[in-house]
This record gives sequence, structure tokens and C-alpha cells, in this order.
Amino acid sequence: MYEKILKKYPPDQENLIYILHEIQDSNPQNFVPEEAITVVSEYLKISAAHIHGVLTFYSMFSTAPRGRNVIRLCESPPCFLKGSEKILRKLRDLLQVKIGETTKDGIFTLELCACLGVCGNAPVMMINEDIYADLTEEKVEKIIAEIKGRA
Amino acid sequence: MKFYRSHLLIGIDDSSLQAGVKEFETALRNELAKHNLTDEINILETGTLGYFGTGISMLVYPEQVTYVNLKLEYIPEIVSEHFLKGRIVHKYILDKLSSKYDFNYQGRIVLKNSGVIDPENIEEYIGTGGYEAWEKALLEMKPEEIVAEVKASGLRGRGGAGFPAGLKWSFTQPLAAEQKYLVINADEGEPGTFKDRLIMEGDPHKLMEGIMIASYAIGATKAYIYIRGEYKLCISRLRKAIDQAKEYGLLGKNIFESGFDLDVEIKIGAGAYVCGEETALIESMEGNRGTPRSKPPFPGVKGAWQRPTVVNNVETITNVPAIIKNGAEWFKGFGVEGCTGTKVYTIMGDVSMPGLCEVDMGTELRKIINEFGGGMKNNRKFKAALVGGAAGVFLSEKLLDVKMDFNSLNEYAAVLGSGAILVMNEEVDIVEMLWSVIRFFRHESCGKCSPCSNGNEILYKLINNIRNGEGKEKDLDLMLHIAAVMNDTSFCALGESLLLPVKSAIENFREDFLQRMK
Amino acid sequence: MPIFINGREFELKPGETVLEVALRNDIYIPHLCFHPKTGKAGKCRACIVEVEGRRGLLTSCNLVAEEGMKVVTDSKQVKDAQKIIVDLILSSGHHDCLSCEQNGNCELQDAAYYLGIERPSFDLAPAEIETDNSSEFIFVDRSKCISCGRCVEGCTRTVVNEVLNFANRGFETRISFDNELPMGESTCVQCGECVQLCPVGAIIDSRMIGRGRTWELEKVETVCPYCGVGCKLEMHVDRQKNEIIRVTGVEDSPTNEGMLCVKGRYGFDFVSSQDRITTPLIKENGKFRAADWAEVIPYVGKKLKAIKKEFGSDAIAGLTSAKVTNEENFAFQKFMRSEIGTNNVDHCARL
Amino acid sequence: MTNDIAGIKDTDVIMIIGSDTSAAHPVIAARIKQAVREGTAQLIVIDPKKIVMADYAKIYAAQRPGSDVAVLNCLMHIIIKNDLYNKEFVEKRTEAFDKLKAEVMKDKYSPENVEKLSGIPAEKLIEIAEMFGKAETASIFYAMGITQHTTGTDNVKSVANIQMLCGNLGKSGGGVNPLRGQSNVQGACDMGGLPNVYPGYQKVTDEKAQEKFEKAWGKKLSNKVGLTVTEMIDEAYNGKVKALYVMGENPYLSDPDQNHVIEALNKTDFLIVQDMFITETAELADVVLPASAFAEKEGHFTNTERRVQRLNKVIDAPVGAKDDWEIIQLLAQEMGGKWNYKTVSDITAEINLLTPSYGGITWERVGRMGLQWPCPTETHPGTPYLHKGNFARGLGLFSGIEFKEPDELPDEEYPLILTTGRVLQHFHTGTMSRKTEGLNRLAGPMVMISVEDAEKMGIGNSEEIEILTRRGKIKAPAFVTKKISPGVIYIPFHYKESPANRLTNPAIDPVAKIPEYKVCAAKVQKIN
Repeated sequence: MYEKILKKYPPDQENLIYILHEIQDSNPQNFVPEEAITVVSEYLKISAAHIHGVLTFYSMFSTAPRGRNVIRLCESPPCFLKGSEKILRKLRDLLQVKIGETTKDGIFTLELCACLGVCGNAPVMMINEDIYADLTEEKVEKIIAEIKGRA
Repeated sequence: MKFYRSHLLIGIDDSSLQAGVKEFETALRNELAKHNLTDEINILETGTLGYFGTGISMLVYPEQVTYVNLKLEYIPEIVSEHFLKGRIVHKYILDKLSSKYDFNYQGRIVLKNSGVIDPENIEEYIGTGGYEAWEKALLEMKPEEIVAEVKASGLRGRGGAGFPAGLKWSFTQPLAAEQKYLVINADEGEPGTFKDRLIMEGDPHKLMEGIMIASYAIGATKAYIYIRGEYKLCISRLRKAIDQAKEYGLLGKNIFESGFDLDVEIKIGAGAYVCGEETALIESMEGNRGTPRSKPPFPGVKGAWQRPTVVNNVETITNVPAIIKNGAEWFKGFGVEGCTGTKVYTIMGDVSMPGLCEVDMGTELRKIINEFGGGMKNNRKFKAALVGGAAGVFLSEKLLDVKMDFNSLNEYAAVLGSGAILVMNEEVDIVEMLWSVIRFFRHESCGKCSPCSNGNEILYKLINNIRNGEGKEKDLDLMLHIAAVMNDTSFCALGESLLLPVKSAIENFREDFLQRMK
Repeated sequence: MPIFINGREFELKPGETVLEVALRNDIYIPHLCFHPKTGKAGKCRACIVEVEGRRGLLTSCNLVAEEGMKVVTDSKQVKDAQKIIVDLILSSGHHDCLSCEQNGNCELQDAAYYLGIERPSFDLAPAEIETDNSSEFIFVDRSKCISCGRCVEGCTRTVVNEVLNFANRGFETRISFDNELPMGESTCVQCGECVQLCPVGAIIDSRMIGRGRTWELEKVETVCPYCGVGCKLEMHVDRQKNEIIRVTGVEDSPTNEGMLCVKGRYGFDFVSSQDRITTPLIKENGKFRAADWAEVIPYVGKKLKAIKKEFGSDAIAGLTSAKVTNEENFAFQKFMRSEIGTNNVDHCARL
Repeated sequence: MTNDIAGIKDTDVIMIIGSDTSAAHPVIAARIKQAVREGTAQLIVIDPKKIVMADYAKIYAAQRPGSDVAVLNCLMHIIIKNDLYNKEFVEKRTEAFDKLKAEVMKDKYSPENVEKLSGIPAEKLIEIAEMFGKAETASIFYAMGITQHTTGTDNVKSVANIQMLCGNLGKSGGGVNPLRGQSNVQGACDMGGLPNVYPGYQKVTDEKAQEKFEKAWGKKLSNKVGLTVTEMIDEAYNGKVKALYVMGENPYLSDPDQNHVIEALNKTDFLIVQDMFITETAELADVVLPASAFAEKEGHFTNTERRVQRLNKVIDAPVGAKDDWEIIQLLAQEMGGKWNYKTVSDITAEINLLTPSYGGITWERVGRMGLQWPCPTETHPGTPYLHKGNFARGLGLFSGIEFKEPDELPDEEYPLILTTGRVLQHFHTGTMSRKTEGLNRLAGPMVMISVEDAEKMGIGNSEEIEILTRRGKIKAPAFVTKKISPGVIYIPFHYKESPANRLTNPAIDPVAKIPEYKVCAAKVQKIN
């Protein structure tokens, strides 16, 4: 199942991060599973230890299953100033999870992240590939409800 | 070619997309069609228009008025009033602080086309005189002449450290190597900074042109753009720009039959602030954990895959086409001595109009906040500005008249950094802000060297104690001491970063800290 | 021109770093991540010095020594910063010298002692002690790990087994085997290079635990008895008990450069095995009985002489050994050739 | 090894053929992996098993066991055909190039034909030949995978042929590098532990040598070449060898066709075993003499790169055990010899005197790092690599080697090829390594079988199965893996409970008398 992704890249170590992104994005649980490490390790001829080291270094990657929608709320100073803590509390209430956890229905995982570069519209969060800006508690409620509805 | 009566520029960026700009655009087209205006009114998608907190916005030429915070239900009214009858609907336009949006008032170089042209269409860029500098550089200039010109312009790196770009190039240019690389640092991670994103979203071809000229100047036949994984729109626009440039023969083999080859590739990051450090960025590009390398050797001599590599920031490189086209003297007409050109600032926090502006180096902070940031929101009292990103300095009101350039800020032990200006009003508690800053660095420390990883951890514990009312005044001295040791001994700039915010917060706003100890 | 360290003059060799010149001349600069084999890492930052004419503090492990350079290793500024650095490292784990196997052979202990740090001052130690005893011969205590990276470097670049790496980042950085498997379940081949490189008590030989303090053990160099590579090794011996407690590779050996394999490092139980024969044995009626040397030598001599007399020298053959010394091989073939009178001598070179 | 271990840094291409390096010689494997990782060398691995080293190789090829001469001749065929050989070296330093050419240029060794013989695809053979031929300096490392064949001598000569052809001898980083399997197998050979030579490879048939040693030892010596180990067993079986003195060896497990060995040992009138343990062989002995271990004595080992290194006494031997040399001296004196060595170093001095290549390797000079022979005088610095400038015989002699099939090939009854070898955790017959329980827990007996063959027979991983050859039958758990080619099985020979040498073929190489451990016909079956 990883063949298709691997085939897109020559077997050079420099493509590791690209490959891991693609594997994670194509995974319904938004993570890089163990067996993928073995496959990539064989393809790129680099050790599992190296791949694991890379995976756990970058905050966008996960080695554990996550929800279908990964919420990454920015916690950097500009968003913090504009009330990201309030948004965080709201999200925790709505989803009934702690930071890093996945909702029981598997729809959401709540994470914190560093600056997303949309600070003019703080506070900001990213859900999968989409940015949600100028967040208010009401807006968050709407967004969560909408995604839940779609699921 | 068709002539249109009016051009409508709709800003497409992450925040307008989120506000439903696509839906809006479709509805607008339908409405125009309904009134048979399709042949008279041209709709263009452009990058960000540079206003924030303004949702969907649209710039109308030739009137040069901007509608902001647009909603679907406004469409019939605007179309019938403005486009049919020619009467501007004043209640929806942005009319206050008009100076901010007068691009002639801002000395725009890098953002000249942003919000004016369709960033996904190379012809529009060419229409503004784009790629002329590239042709001139490649066909009329020798690499060393380009380096000399950039050196003469006084252009300094816009990533934060302010190292002269021409000087950096001059180390690599003469090296005889089988392969050299140019790497564009687009891993914009400094909190409060999004200038590079807007450049790439709004005018990707200008960055491409800068890359071409710089690559030729240093003798690199391969350039990489290392961009953070979160910047999805940038990545797609850059990909398009590369494809189009290839199609137009601006990239590839034997460009303009000059014998020069150039290939540009995008590398994406995966969430690590430290990768903004050039050697960590190189490690990441090679598929490793993004931890910094020891210098020397410097990347200019041994960089990516141990070959000479020049790493430049997006904004720096985007200045290059204009310098080549108009000459170093022209460029020196902007800014102040020692810090020439313009600088893109991002202004946010408790201001009326968060956004960005590009103004001459050396513009006073007060002016930037008041004129381009719209002044304090709700007329609250100014308390502090965190200038230069999270690694910047908490400035108090006393310092509001400082000139914003590398040298002037240095005099106040402050830094220009990435040009981020986070404004705080009187209600803000600096303890909270410093906590947030320390939390950020603790999260982003790469763990390679001990003073940074252990130092950030203990500073976080200490500020937590203070925040929880368990701190003692001597903790402030300890924090300063640890931050100073981190600054003196850390492997890379990340570990050095906390000294300025910790020191400035504690020194300039000591009362806030003591308040928590009562 | 020489280099000046703390006012004293020293010759320098091309390419040497300031730390190397200092160590070569017995000037101690605290250092935790540098090891001659894994080289400069610049990670611990404890080896900072001041250099006249240069701004700030510089790490001596990656500072190339230059002629005329004036280095100070013990100024107040240097030692103050070192104290914070080492104190933070000491505070970040459970470094309990009393119970630690590396006591007396610990580079963190050396650094702390030099800087006069009696006990950790910061509240940084993890709440729990995290150990891994899944490996047959190697014991890991992550709460003692200082992330110096020597083991990772050694596993990756020296023995090139590529099992060890760092995982996570920042303060959470930790060493990991493959993708964070227990060591015993990973692809680790237990060559023990990581043990040999660890400056503290984080990765140790599990079988040395509780069997002797480092200063009580005597070290003797010899050669590995297994394959033909001839790795030089150092045996750490408890003289009282006449026992080999642990084995390390000799770092400056051109043959193995300190490396060993799992047999060479851990396969020595046979020496003190209960199964060793301690007396000559003579078989009588299908069973062995103990004999002494005074009896057995004439017994064997008589038999050999008789066979030689009756069937000739070539009716006797001898197998010498690929596992005994040159001198013993020489003696054996000399015995067969000169005393028995045959060239029927061979060994299992071919098997 | 013609070359030294440190020289691995100087080579551009390394070919490993017939050596599971990371299992049998882990530290040399590490040196090779370092060179690959640092990018100074590219690696070619040719082995029927996809050994760990294959993971580091630019090219890996699995040959059918026993087809090495065909493969090496084919590589030379391509190298000559594509004009990649070192003409200057061939012209100035070798002779009989015509003979080599006449053989290897036969159509039989074209890549297409050797693909049929060896199972290695023709393109891969070409790729290997190109990489090897174009290298500035290339080295070959091999072990018993090359020598333990009825064509072992041919295999070794072929390795020498290709290295002369490419001019890879007499320089650092090149060489013909057999990896010696035991701590002092090199020294045992150097010291004349062989039936045809005195110490320093001085032939017993050479009158001058005989005279020299007779004079030194004051005894009349035989000029008749003696029996090799396999011949001793055969002659014991035939009743011609009446007494056997075995020092530190375990033929019970190490020699081929175990049942035959046991019978032969039982047939001797007098079997003396000198060892640390009651080995399987010692069980059969008439007398057992307790010897001290390596850590209990002084002396020297000579390693695979000809480096003579000092053993120091680490601990005391158990009371009752003696150093081997002391026992030998006692026996010699008993036999009437006037031996009078007071210390080990007295013997070392005699070695210096009688062994030209060891002339300068005196007790005093060895030092911590040892000395590499040849080192004829006390001022000679030792020799890191051989054949610099010229060969011992003057010009290097090419020989045309014809490919011959192994003695026993698979057939309908025994359809598989059995090959044997070592694992990382154990050593030889396990006398030493198996005393460490931890090592036993890490690696026990097994038979490696391909996924394809296992599936065909319904054999699961870890399932105990029977392995049979014409010589006997053993049981071992199956290790089902993709790392071995279909049609081939592999068994390590360390284990007395699953003794691989009960199965192996005693057919020997006519010159070196090495048994063909690496190929025999076998079958496996499930245990019901």
C-alpha cells in the first residue's frame, strides 16, 4: 500500500520527510504506522532508528493514531495575547479531551502548535490542511459542529 | 486584448479562504452575469491585499477603493450601485487611515505586486516588468558583477541577523565546486511573522526571479526552497510558479542559450522552529532531525551535502530583482545609512488594524503602529510592544520613538529580528506574555545542546512558579543568570533567544512580576 | 609558535582542538560529549573557554588550536557558566553516585567535582526512574542519560549498527532503540560499543552490577580468543576473587579501535566455569578417574613410546590448536617432529 | 590477509564473497560498514544468503553455492572483454596471462552462460564487473565460503587471478583478504602446525630446512609430508593411526561426517585430549590433560592481518591446570627430549631464531600494538601489506582455472543444497561461547529455509524439522526467511544438540584437503 507513495520519489534520504508527510496524510488515522517505518527503511536504506528520530522530532508527525481531524491550536505569543487560552478551554469542553488526546468517536485530536503565520488574524487554528482564523468561542463551536455534522 | 472598464482584485489568502472567498467570488460572477457586466468588469484573484481582520476584501480599479468584511448579502447592492451605477458603496469600504493603503505612501519593493496581480499567472508578473532583471543579469552581467551590485546596495539579510547579503554571496561565488546550492529559507516560524508567507502567496514569481539571479550570481545550478509544511497555499503557488517559469524557458537547461542551467525544487518542513537556523534547515533538507551543525565550516563553504550553499531568507531574495533592475544606488534611496531598502513589518496584537506594511528602514516604531497598525484598538493605552518576534524585546512606551532598523535598535539592546511587532495594551500582564514566550522556546528547543534544553526547562518551571504566585524575587535574578548563560553558551541562536525577552520583560516591567509575589 | 593555556606554553599538532591540546597536557576542562572516537559534538557545552581577542565563551572541543592563541580555562566567567551548565545536567536526572556502577569512572562526577557542585540545585529530575533491562547483557537507565550523543554516534558511525538514535526533541529528547523498542527486542547485536562510550551510568554492562567498584578492579590488556580479527581487549579483574568482571575494547588498538562483538565483550563465562577440568583424568574401564601430573605424564609417555616402537612414528598424529599461542603451537609441532618423529601434525585451520 | 585492516579506509570498492562478515568477523564488518557509510568505498556482496552486509551493498548477488569459480571467471571475462584490466600490472608484475585468458575468455564464462550456472542475472554480473574493474583500488574479503569446497584451492586461485588482473595487489586498500576464523589460526599455521611445513612455511621436504631444524633441535627429522586432519581421521578409521594427541580441538563437532569421526576416534588405541573442558571429543579420550585458558597465560596470537599481539596473564589458572606449553614440555622430557624452557619467552626467542618472517618479532619488541610479519630483523618495522614491488616468487603467476561442480549436487532424493557456517553469538564448536548462558539465550540451533521452500512443505517458523543427508539426520527449529534463496538451506555448526557436521560431506579439496562444508545435498521433512 505504500508502494505508490514510494515510487514517486527516488530512494534518497532527502525525500524522507516528503514520504512521511504523504504516508501520514494518506492514513485515515493521521499517523505514520510502525509497518510504514519498516517499508520506508528498506526503500531508502536508512535505519528504523533514523526514521523514528525524524518522526518524533517534527511536531507535524505522529507515531500514534489520531482522529480524522487534527486540530492544531496556535499557542504562540500573538495568539496567546488574543485569547488562545480561552479557545483552548472551549475546545477541551466541546471535545471532552485533554491536549494530545483523541475524541472517543475518533473524529478529533486536539493538539497545540507553534505559530502558524496567520498572526494578523489571531487566534488561529489549523484543522488538517485548513486554517481557521479570528477565532471566538462561538466560532469554534460552529466549526466543530460543522465538521462533526459532516462526519 | 480585451478592455475592461473595471478590474476587481479579490484577495485570496488563508484567512479569506476561511471566510468563504471562493463562494463569494462565484456569487459575484453570477450577479455580474445577471446584469450583463461580464465583458465590462474583470475579476482577478490576487494574493493578500494586506489587511487583516477584514475577512473577504476586494480592491476596485481604477477607483482604487477597497471593500472589506464582505458578505454574500452585500453583493446585489454593490453590483447594482457601484458597477452598474458607478456609485461607491461607502458603508462597506475602508476609508479611514487611507494612507496605510496608499501603496505609493508605503515604499513598496517586495510587496509591490502583492494584491495587484494574479499570483498564479506568470503573464501578469511579466506584465509588470517581471523577469527583466533576470534577463539582464544573465545576458549582460557577470556573476561577480551581480555580487558586487548587491554588495553595493547594502542589502542585509531579512531573516533576523541582518548579515549583508552581498558579502555572504562573495564567500561562495569564487569557490570552484562541482555543485553549489542556493537555499531559500521559507521556514517562517518566528511567532508574529508572516511576511514571507504573504510574499510567496502574493508574488511568487518575484521570489523566483530573485532565486534565478542569486543562483546565477553564486554559481548554483540547483536551488531549493525550504518551506514550512503548514504553508499549504504557498507551496501550491510556488509549485505553479516553478512550472510556469520552466514552461517559459526561465528555468531549466541552457536558459536563454546562455549555457546556464538552473533547477528549483521545493523541500518541505514538518514543524520545527529550529529549522529556521540555516544549518538545521540544511540537516532537515537532507532528511535528518533538524538540529544545527557546528560552524565552521560555514554553509557557504560546506553546506547541503557538504557542498557550498548560500542560505537566504525569502524577503532578502525578493529584493534582488529590483536591485538588479534599478541599480544599487536606487535601492540605497530607501532606508537609512547602513540599513538600506525597505522592511516588511507585521503588526498585530491590540491595534486597530493588524496587518503588514512595507516601509523604509529606519521608520519610527510609533509611526508604524499608529499609521499602519491603525493605532491602539478601542483607544486603549499602550503598554508594551514585543518587537522582533518571540526572540525580541518587550519595549515600553519610552522607546516608542526608536527607529526601526538593525543599527538603531541595537543601540537599545533590541533587535529588528523578523520585523514582527506585537502590541500590548495596559490590560496585558507581562508575566503572562513572558510565560507564553518561554513556553514557545521550551517547545521548540531541539535538544541538541544542554544549556538550551535544560535552560528552557528550568526557566519554564521558574516562570510557572511566579505565575502561580509561588515565585520569589531572587528567582528573577536566577532567571536572568540562566538566560545569560544560555545566551553565552548555547549551540545556536535558539538557545540565545530567551535572554532579550526575559531581560527586557523583567527590567522594563518588573512591577508586573513583583505583583505576583505579593 | 606555541599556544598559551592559562599562561603556560604548549606545542600544538596540526588540526588539534584546544580541548585536545589541554587534555594531552593534563589540563582538565570539563567535557561530557567529546570522546576521541566520536569526536567533537558541541552538545554539552561544558568545555567552554575564553580566548583573548575573541568575543564570548567558546567551546574548546570544536575550537581548532592556533599558534599564539591565548586560552583561559579557569576564569571566573568560565567557571560560573560551567557551573550552571553542569548543575543543570546533574539536576536533569537521577544521578546518585552512591549506588551508581560508574562511581569513580563517571565523567559527570569528575566535572561536578572540579566545579565544586555538591548536589543538584534545580528541580529538573523526572518523576520516575526509567530503566530497561530487556537486553541480555546491557542495562539502560534513561534517568541517568545526559543526551551527550556518544552512544548514538558510536552505534551509527563507529560500529554502524544504526540501532540507537535520539527520539523526540528539546528536554524530552531521549535515546531510542529502533523505533523505541525495548533494547532486548530491537535489532541491537549487543556489541557494547554504547556501554564503552557512555560517560555516565546510563548504559552499563548488566553483569557487572554489584560486582565491584571501578577502583577495586585491576585492568589487564590481552587479545580476544574468538575469531581471527584479534581484537585487543582490556579485562577488569577482581584480584581477590580471581574473576573477570567486565571487558572493554582497547581504544588505541589499530585492529579494533575499541570495538568488540557480543562474544568478545560478554562471552567469558567459560574461563571461570564450574566445568573446567582441574586435574588430569585417566580412563579406566570406560570411566574417567582423577590422576595427578606425576602419574599422568609417565603414563602417557609410556603409551606413546610403546606405540612408536611397535608401529613407528607415523602411527602417531597430533592436532595442535588454532586457539593456543604461537609459543604453544611451536612447542607442539616441535614435540611431534622431534620427539615423536612424525610430520603428522595439523589443526582445524580448514574447518 | 595480504593487506591490513586499517587499509580498508584506502579502498574504493570492496567485494565480499563467501563471508558472513558481520556474524563471523563483526569488527572487520564494522570497518567495512564505516567505509561505506563515509562514502569512501562501495560494497559488492556475493553470497547465497542475504547477509547483513548485503544491506550496505551497492550490489548484492546470490550465487548458487559452489559456483564461485564460474562467477569469478565470468567477472574476469567481462573485465578483459571491456578492457578494464590493469595492463601495466599484468605486463610488469605477472606471467602466464595467456593461460588465464585462454580459460576465462571461453564462451562458457559469458555473462549469459554464467547466469545459468550461478543464478546471478547476466546484467548484474556485468554491473559487478564494471564497478570492480573501474575501481582505482579494490579489495576482496572472503572466508570459509570460498575455501570449504572441493574446489577451494581453485576458488582461492581465482580470487588471486582477479586481483592480479586488476592490479589490486601490493598497495594499501587492495588485496586478497581471507578472514581467519580463529584467534590464532594464523599463528598455528605460521608456527608449522601443518603436516608439510616447519615454522615460517619452510618445507619439510626441503633438505636445507630439514638440516636447519635437525641442527637446532638435535634430532633426526622426517622428510615425509604428514597427514592432514581429515586424513588422520581416515587413517585412524583404517587402523593406521594408533595414537592421536588432540590439543584444544574438538573434531567430534568440527569435522565432517560425524558418525565417521566418532568411529575413527573410537578405533584409536590411545587418544589424548588436552583441553579446558571435557569436550565431546574428550569424552572419547583415554587421557585428558587440563589446560589453562587464554586469560591465564602469556604468549602471542597472530591475527588475520598477520599482526603478532601479546597475551597477558589476567587471572590465575585453576589449581591443577597447566599452560599447554608446560604440558608439552613435560611430555617431551618424558619422551627423552632435552627441553628446558623456563618461561614462554624462551620459546619466543627460539621462534625468532628459526622463523625468518618472525625474526624481528621478539618478546621485547611486540609492545602494546604488536608487529605484522614479515618482520625479519630487529630493526624492521613490520609489513602492513604484502607484495609491494614484487611477489615472493618474483612475478605473479596466473592460472587458468576451470569451473567444476561440487562433489555432491542435489537430486530427486535430496533436492536441497545444505550449506553451513557460523552465527554472531557463537564460536566454532561452542566450547567457549556456549558456557555463557546469555549467548545461548540469544542464539540457539536453527535451520534457515526460504519462505518458498517452507511454504511448499507447510513448514512454519520455529517449527522443529528434520534435516537429512546421505550421512545422517538431525533436528532443528526452522528459521523461515526471505534472506536465503529457494533451494538452499543453512545450518550453523556450533550446536552439539543439532550437529550440522553429522550431515556434511567429507569430500575434500585435493590440494588443501578442506572438506566441502558449503555444499551437499539434503532434504528436510516435517516431524509428525
